[in-house]
Amino acid sequence: MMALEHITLIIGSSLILLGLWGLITQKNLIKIVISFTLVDAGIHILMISLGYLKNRTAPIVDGTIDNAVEQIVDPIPQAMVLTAIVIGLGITALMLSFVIRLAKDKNSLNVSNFKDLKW
Amino acid sequence: MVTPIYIIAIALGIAFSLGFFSKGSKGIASSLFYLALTALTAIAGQWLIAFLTGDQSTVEVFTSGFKPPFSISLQMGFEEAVLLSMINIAGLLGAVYLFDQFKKYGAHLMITYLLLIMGLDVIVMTRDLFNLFVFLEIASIAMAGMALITNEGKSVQAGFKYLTATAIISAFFLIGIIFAYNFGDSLYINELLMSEGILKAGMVVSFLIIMPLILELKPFPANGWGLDMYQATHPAVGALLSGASVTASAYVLYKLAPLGGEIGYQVIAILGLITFLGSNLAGLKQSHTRRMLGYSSIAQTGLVMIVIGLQPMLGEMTLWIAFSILITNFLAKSGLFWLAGIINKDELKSWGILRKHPILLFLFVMFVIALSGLPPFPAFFGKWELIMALANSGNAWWIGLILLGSLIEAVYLFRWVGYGIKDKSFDFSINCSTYKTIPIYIMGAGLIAFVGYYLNHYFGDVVWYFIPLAFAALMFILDFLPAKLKNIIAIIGMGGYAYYMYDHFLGVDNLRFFFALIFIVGGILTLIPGFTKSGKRLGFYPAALLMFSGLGMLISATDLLQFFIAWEIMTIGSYLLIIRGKNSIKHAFSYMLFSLGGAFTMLAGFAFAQSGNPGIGLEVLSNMNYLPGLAAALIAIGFMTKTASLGLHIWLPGAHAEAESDVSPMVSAILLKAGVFGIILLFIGIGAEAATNHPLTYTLGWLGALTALIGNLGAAFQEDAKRLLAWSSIGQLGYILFAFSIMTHLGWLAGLTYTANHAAFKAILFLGIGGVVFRTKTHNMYEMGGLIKKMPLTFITVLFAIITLAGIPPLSGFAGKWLFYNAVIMKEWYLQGTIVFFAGIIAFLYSFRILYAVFLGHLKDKHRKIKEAPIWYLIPQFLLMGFIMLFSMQPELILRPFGDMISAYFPTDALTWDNGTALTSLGYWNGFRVGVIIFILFGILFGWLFLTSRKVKKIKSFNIVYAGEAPERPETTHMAHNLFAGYNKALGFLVAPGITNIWKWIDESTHDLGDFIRRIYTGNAQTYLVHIVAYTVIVFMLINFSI
Amino acid sequence: MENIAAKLLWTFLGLLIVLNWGMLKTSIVRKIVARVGGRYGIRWYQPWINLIKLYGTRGQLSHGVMFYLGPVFRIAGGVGLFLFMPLIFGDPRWSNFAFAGDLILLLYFKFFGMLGMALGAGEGGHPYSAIGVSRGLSQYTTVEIPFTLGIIALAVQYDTLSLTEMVAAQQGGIANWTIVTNPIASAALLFSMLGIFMHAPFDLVKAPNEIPIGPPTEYHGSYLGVLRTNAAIMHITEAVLFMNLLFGGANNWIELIIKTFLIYFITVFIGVVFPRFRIEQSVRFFLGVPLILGILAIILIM
Amino acid sequence: MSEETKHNNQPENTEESNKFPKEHLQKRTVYSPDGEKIEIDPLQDYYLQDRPERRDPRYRVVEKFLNWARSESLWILGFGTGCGSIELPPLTTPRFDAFRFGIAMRPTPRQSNVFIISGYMSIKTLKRAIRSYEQMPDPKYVVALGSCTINGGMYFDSYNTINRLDKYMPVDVYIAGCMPRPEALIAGFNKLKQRIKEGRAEGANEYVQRFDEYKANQKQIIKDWNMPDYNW
Repeated sequence: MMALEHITLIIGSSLILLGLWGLITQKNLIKIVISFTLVDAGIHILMISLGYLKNRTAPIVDGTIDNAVEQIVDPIPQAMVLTAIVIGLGITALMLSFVIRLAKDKNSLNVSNFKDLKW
Repeated sequence: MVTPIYIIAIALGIAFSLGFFSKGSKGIASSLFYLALTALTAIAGQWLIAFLTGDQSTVEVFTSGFKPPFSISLQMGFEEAVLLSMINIAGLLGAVYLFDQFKKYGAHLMITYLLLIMGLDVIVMTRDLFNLFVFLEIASIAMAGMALITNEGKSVQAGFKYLTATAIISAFFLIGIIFAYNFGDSLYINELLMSEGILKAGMVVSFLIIMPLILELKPFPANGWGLDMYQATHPAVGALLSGASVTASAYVLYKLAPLGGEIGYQVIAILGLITFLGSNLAGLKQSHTRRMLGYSSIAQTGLVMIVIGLQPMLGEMTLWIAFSILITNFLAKSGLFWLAGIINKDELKSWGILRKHPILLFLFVMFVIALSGLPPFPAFFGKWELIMALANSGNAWWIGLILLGSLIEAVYLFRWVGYGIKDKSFDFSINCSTYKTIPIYIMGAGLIAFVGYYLNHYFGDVVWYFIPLAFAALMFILDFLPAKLKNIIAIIGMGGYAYYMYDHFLGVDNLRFFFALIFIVGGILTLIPGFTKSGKRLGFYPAALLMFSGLGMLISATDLLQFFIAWEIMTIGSYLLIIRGKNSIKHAFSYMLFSLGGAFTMLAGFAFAQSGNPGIGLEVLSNMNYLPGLAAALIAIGFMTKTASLGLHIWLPGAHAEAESDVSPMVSAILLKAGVFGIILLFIGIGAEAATNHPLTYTLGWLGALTALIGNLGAAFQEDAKRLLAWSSIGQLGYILFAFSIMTHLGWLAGLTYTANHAAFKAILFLGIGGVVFRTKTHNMYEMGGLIKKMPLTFITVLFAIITLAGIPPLSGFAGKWLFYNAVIMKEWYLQGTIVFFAGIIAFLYSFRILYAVFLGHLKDKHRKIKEAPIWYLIPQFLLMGFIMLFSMQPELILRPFGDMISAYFPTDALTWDNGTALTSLGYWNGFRVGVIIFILFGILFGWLFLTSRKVKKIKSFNIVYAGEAPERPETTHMAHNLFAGYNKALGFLVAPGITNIWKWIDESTHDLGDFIRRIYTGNAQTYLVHIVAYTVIVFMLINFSI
Repeated sequence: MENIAAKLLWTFLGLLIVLNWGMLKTSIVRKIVARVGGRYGIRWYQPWINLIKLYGTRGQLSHGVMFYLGPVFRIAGGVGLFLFMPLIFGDPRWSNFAFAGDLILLLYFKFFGMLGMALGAGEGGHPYSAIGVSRGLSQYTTVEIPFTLGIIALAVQYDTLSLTEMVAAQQGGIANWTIVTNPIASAALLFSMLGIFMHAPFDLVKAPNEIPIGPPTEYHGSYLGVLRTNAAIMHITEAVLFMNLLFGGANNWIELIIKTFLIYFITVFIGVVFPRFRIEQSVRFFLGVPLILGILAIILIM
Repeated sequence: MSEETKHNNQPENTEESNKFPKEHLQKRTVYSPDGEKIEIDPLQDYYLQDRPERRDPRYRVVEKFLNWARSESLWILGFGTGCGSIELPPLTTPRFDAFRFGIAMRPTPRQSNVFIISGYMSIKTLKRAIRSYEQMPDPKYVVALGSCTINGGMYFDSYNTINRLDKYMPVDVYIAGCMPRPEALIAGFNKLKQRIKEGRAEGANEYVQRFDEYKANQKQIIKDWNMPDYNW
C-alpha cells in the first residue's frame, strides 16, 4: 500500500513532467501558459509532500491543541507553498496579459509565429 | 546607520502609495518616485562609505526579530554595500534616463521600476533561500513588465520569452529549494552552506540550486530569451539587465556556489568559459547594436562565472577580479545601452552619427576600449590578475581560451568603434536631451574615476610613470584649441619629456636612451608637419600623445605590468591615429586585431614568464621557469605582430598607407621600433650565452630573412606609393629582426644601425611622399610623375633617403650592410644572410620605382601648377637628412656608442676603430674616406661632362624620340604602371596573397562558425525552453559521467 | 701631401691604362666576333673614334638635372669601383684606394652608378628607358644571388673580406687559384659574371631593336661619350674583380691584361653561341643552376 | 610662308581638323588636385617651341680633327623609309661588311648622325622623317637613296609621295639608282666621308638658316601638321 506522501510525490512529479512536455510540444500560447501552471502546481504538490510528516495535522495553531509542535506538520513548506502559489498566480497573469498582446499583434496564438527576433 | 530593511520598506511603501495618485497628480508622483530612488541610493551609499572609511563590520538584519529560519535575514557587508550602490545608482540614473517614459506611462511604470530595483537589492542582500526565490521572481516579473515600455510586437515577444524562461528556471529553483530544505533542514543560506545534509544528499540537490542560478545568468547556449530582451526592449532596460541584474545574479551565484563543492566550482568555471567563448563567437556576425551588446554582456557574465568558478584557486583575489570585470561592464554597458537609445537605430553603421557629437564619441570609444579589457580600465587589471593567477597555478589552456574569447570580443567591438569613428553614411540626426546624456556622462566620469583608483592602487608609488599619460589626458581636455596651438603644446610637452629621458637614461642605460631618442625626438620631428593643418583637428593630438606617451612609458617601464600597459596605450593611441585616414576603417581594424592578438599572446607569455618568480619585474624574462620556450615564443610573437614579421604582416600595408600623411611616418618610422625594443628586451632576457644555439633566435633569424624577402618583393609590385613604403617597412623590419637574432656583438650593432637608419630614412620617405600626396591628393604612383621639376627639395631628400635605404655607399645605409655581412659570415648564417642580401637587392626595384614613378618621367596635366611640399614637411626631412649625412661621414661617432651599449650584453669587442677605419677580423671600412673619395670623384666627373657638353638646351617633356611619332598624353607615356611586369611573371608567385588568404580563411571560418552557432537562436519561445531543459539535462549527465 | 699627390698620379695613370685597355678590348672582341662571322670587323681604333665623335657633338639636349647627372653618377660608379679595386698584387702604387673599404664596399658601390643611371634615364621620360631599367634591375637582383653566395663562400674560405688578402692567399701557382681550390663557388661566380657583364644571352636590358637600347635611349653626344668611357672602365674593372677573386690576381700589367681579356672573353664566347633570354627566363635561369651551385658552395663550407 | 601659319599650329579650318581629329593635341581644361583650373595647350606645354639654333664649328684644327672622327664613325639611324631599306641590312653581312668603314646602325635618332632616306617617301612618312631628322643631334647628315628621292622616280606623279627630298631637308649625298646596290651605298658613304672631312657637310646649319623655307615646303604638303615647328 502506497503511502500518501508517495502518492503526492508521484502526482507532483508527473504533473511537472507533464507540464514540461506541454511547454515543449504545445504550439498554442494558451496551452503553454496552462502547461506552466501544471508545472507550478506539480511543484506545489511536491513541496507539500516533502514537508508532510506522518499522522500530523495542518499547521494551524489555536488554543485547542496542546503541544502543537509535535502534532503539526512542518509549517515552512506550507508557508512556502502559499507564497509560491501567489507568485505563480502573478506570473500566470502576466503571461496571459502578454499572450493577449501577442494575439492582438499578429492575430494568432501559434508560438511559431512570434519569431521576429532571432540570431 | 539606516538599516537595509528600509530599502524594502521605502520601495514597497512608495510603490504602494504611487498607486493612489491619479493621473492628475503626476508631478507629485514622479517626485516621490525619484525621491525614493535617491533614498535607496543614499542608504546603499552610506553603507558603502561606512565600510570604506571605518571599521564598520558586516551586519545581519532579521526581519521579524526571530532568528532564521523563522525570519528572513538580510546581510549587509562590504560586498553587498558595493553591489547595492551599483544597482541603485544604475536604477537612479536609469530612471533619469527614462524620464520621458515615466512621464508617458505614469505611476504604473514607476511601480514596476521601483519593484525591480528593490527586487535586485534584496537578491543581493538576502540570506534566505526562499526569499531569494521570491525576489528573483519579483525582479523577473518586473523586468518582463519593463519590456512593455516599448509597445512594439518585438518587445512584447521578448518579454514573453523572458517571462516563460525565467518562470521555468525559477520552477527548477523552487524544486531545488524544497530539496535543500528537506536535506539541509534550513533555508538560511549561512546554515545551509555548513549543513552536512546537503553534502550527504549528493550532487542532485546542489545541482538543482546552482543550476537555475547559472541559468539566470543566461549561459550560452541556453540564453536566447535573454538576448531578445537586450535587443528589443527599451535600451534603458538593456542597461539595467546588463548592469544591475547581472551584477545581482552573479553575486547570488557567488553566495551559493560553495554548495556545489569542488565539482560545482569546476562546472561553473567551465560553463563560464563556454559562455564566454560561445557568446563572443555568436556575436561576431551581429549587425544589430543592442543584440551585439547583449552577446557582449553575456560574454562578460561568462567571464565573471569563470572567476567565480576559479574561486578555489584564486582565493582572496576572486572578489577583486570579479569586481574589476563587473564594474567595467556595469559602467560601460550602461553607458553604451543609453547611447544606443539616443541613437535609436539598429545598424552598427548608424553610430557614425556620433562624429557630430565629439564628447559622446569620446565616451563611446572609451566605453568600448574599457569593455575590451584594455588598460588602464579596471577590467584589464581584473584580467591581468586572473591570467597571472592562472599561470601561477599552471593552467595554460585556460589562459589561451580566455584570451581567445577576449580577442573575438574585440573583433566585433572594434569593428563597431570603427563605424562610430569613421562611417559617414548616416542620414539622420539625433536629439541629445540633457536627461539622456547626463547619466552617460556620469557613467563616463565614474569610469575615469575608477581608472584613477586602479592606477593609484597598482602604481601609487610610481606616479611619475604616468606623467606622460596625464599629458595625453590633458590634450583630451585641450582639444577645443586650434590645431597649431595644440601642436606647439604637444611639441613642448614632448620636448620636456625628451629632456626627462635625457636626464634619466643617458649614461645610465644608453640602449633605452637610444630608443627614447627615436621615439621622442622622432615624435617631435613627425609632429612638425602638423603645422600645415588648419582648424581644430579634433582627436588627433590626444591620440598622437597617447601613442607617444605609451612609447615613452615603454622605455621607463620597470615591470611587466607597466610594460604591458604602456604597450596597450601605445596601441590604442596608434589605432586612433591610423583610423583617422580617409579609407582606413578596414585597415585600422585589422591593425587593432593583430595588435590585440599580439598583445594577448604577449600577455600569456608574460604570465608564463613571471610564473614561479617572486616579482613581475622585467628581469623575470631572464629567469623563466614555467614553459620557458613557449613563454619566450609567445612574447616574441607579441612583439613580432608590431614589427610585422612574415605571417603577421598583412595589417601593415593598409594601416600605414591609408593613414594621414603625417601619421604614416609616426607609425612607420617610430612605432614599429617599439616592437624592436621589445624584441631586444626579450633577447637580453634570453642572454647572450643561452642564445648561441637557442631555437627561438634561430627561428627568428630565418623568419626575419624571409620577412625581408617577402616585404621587399611585395614593395616592388605596389602601385600605391605609401603602400610601397609600408611593404618596404615590413622588409626593413625583417632585416632588423634578423640582425638582432644573430645575437652577437656585430649582429646587434648592425641591428641598431639598421634601426637608426630606418627611423631616419623611413621618416624622410613617408614625409616626402606625404608631402607629395598632400599636394597631388593621390597615392597612385602612376598618377604622379615628373614632380622633380615642381618639388625639387622633396626629391633631394627622398633621393638621399633611398640611397640610404639601398645601402649604397657613401651614405650611412652602407654601414648597416657592411656590419651585417661581417656578422653573418662570423655567425655562419650564410643561407639566411644570402636571402637577406637578395632582399636588399630587390629593394632596388622599389627604390627605383618610387623615385622614377613619382618624381621622374612625365608631369601630368593636372600637376602643372603644383607647388613644392609645405615647408613644415621639409624641415624635419632636412633635419633627418643632416643626421644621415653626419652618420655617413662620421660613422665612428655613432657606431662607437652603439658598441659600448652592446658591450654590456655582448662583451666581445668585435669591431675596433683605427683612425676612422672600422676593423673586424674579416674586413675594414672607412666611411669618411669613402665619402670624401666619392664626393670628389663625383665633382671631377661632373666637371668633365660639363666641359665636354656644349650648349645644353633644356627641352620639354614630350621632346623625346618616339620612333618618329609623338607621345599623346603624359598618362600614356609615363611608363609606371606594372613596372616590373617581367619580374612579376617570374617571381610574383612568391607574393601571391597566400598568407592573406590564410588569415582571410581564419577570419571567414570564424565568422561562419559564429554565424552557424547563432542559428540556434531560432526566435521561438518554445525552442528556448527546450534549450533550457536540454542544457540542464546535458550538464547534469556530463557531471554524472565525469564523477 | 707628396704622398697623396703621388697616389693620385699613379691612380690616374692606372685609370688611363684601364680605360684604353678597355677600349682596345672592345675592338678586339668585336673583331674576333666578326672574324667568326666571316667579316673583317671594325678597325682596332674605332672605339676611340666613336668616343671623340661623341664628345665632339655640337648641340646637347637635357631633360633636366637628374638626366644630366645620370651619366655622371654612372661614371662615378665605374671609376669609383676602379678606385676601390686593387689592380696589381704586391704593388702599392697600383692598389688604388683599396684601403678605404673591402669587398662589401665594392659589392654595394656597383649600385651607385646603376641607380644614378636609372634615375637619369627615368627623367629622360622615354618609356623604353623605364622598361630597360625595369629589366636591368629585375635581372640584376637574381644575378646577385649566386654572386653573393660565391663571395660568402670565398670570404669563409679565405677568412677575410679584403680583396688584397684574397689575392695574397692565391699566390704561388695555378694550384692555389680559387678556380682550382673551390670550383663550385667559382662556377657560381662565373655564372653570375655572365649576368653582370650583361652580354648575350642576358642583354635584354639594351635589346637594341626591341626597346632602342634601353635606358640610354635619350642619351646622346657627350652623355653617351661618358657612358661609353664608363663601360670601358667598368668592364675591365669587373674583370679585374673576377680575376682577383678566382684567378689569382695579377702581378704585373701584362698578366692583368691577359687575364682580364680571357675572363671577358668567356662571356663573349657564350654570348656568340646563345640567343637572347626574355627577362623572366633569365630571372628563372639565375634562380636555377647558378643558385644551386651557390648553395652547394655554401653547404660545402658549412 | 605667312606669319600666321608659322605660329598657329592648329589646322586652320574646322573641316580640316575634323578630318584629322587629334583629340590629344587640342586644348583642354583640367583641374588641379586643389581644384584650380588649368588650361593645357599640349603643343605649347609639352613641346619646346624654340626655333633651332645655328651651331658653329669650333676652331679650324679642332674642327678638322672632329670632322675626321665624325666621318669615320657614321652611325646610321635604322629607319627604313622606303623599299630601299631592304638594301641596308646587307651592309652588315660578311660580303659588304660596312663596319670596317666605321659604319654602324643605331636604333635611336639621338645617337645617330646619318639619316638614310631609303627610297620613295610617302607624305605620311615624311612627317616622321622630319621629326626624326630634327631630333638627331648636330652635326647630322642625310643620305638620299634611289631615284625616288631625287625626282620622284616611278612615283613622280603619285598623289601620296614627295618628289624631291631636298625641298624638305638638306641632303648631303644622293645615291642614284632604282634601287642602288649596297656597293653603291658604300660608295655613297665614302662620298659622304669626303664631304664631312672637307667641312662641307653642314646640313644641320643649312636647315637652320633656311628654316622658314623648309617649313613652308613641309607644311604645304603635310596637311595634318600637328607638331611644333621644330621637334627638339
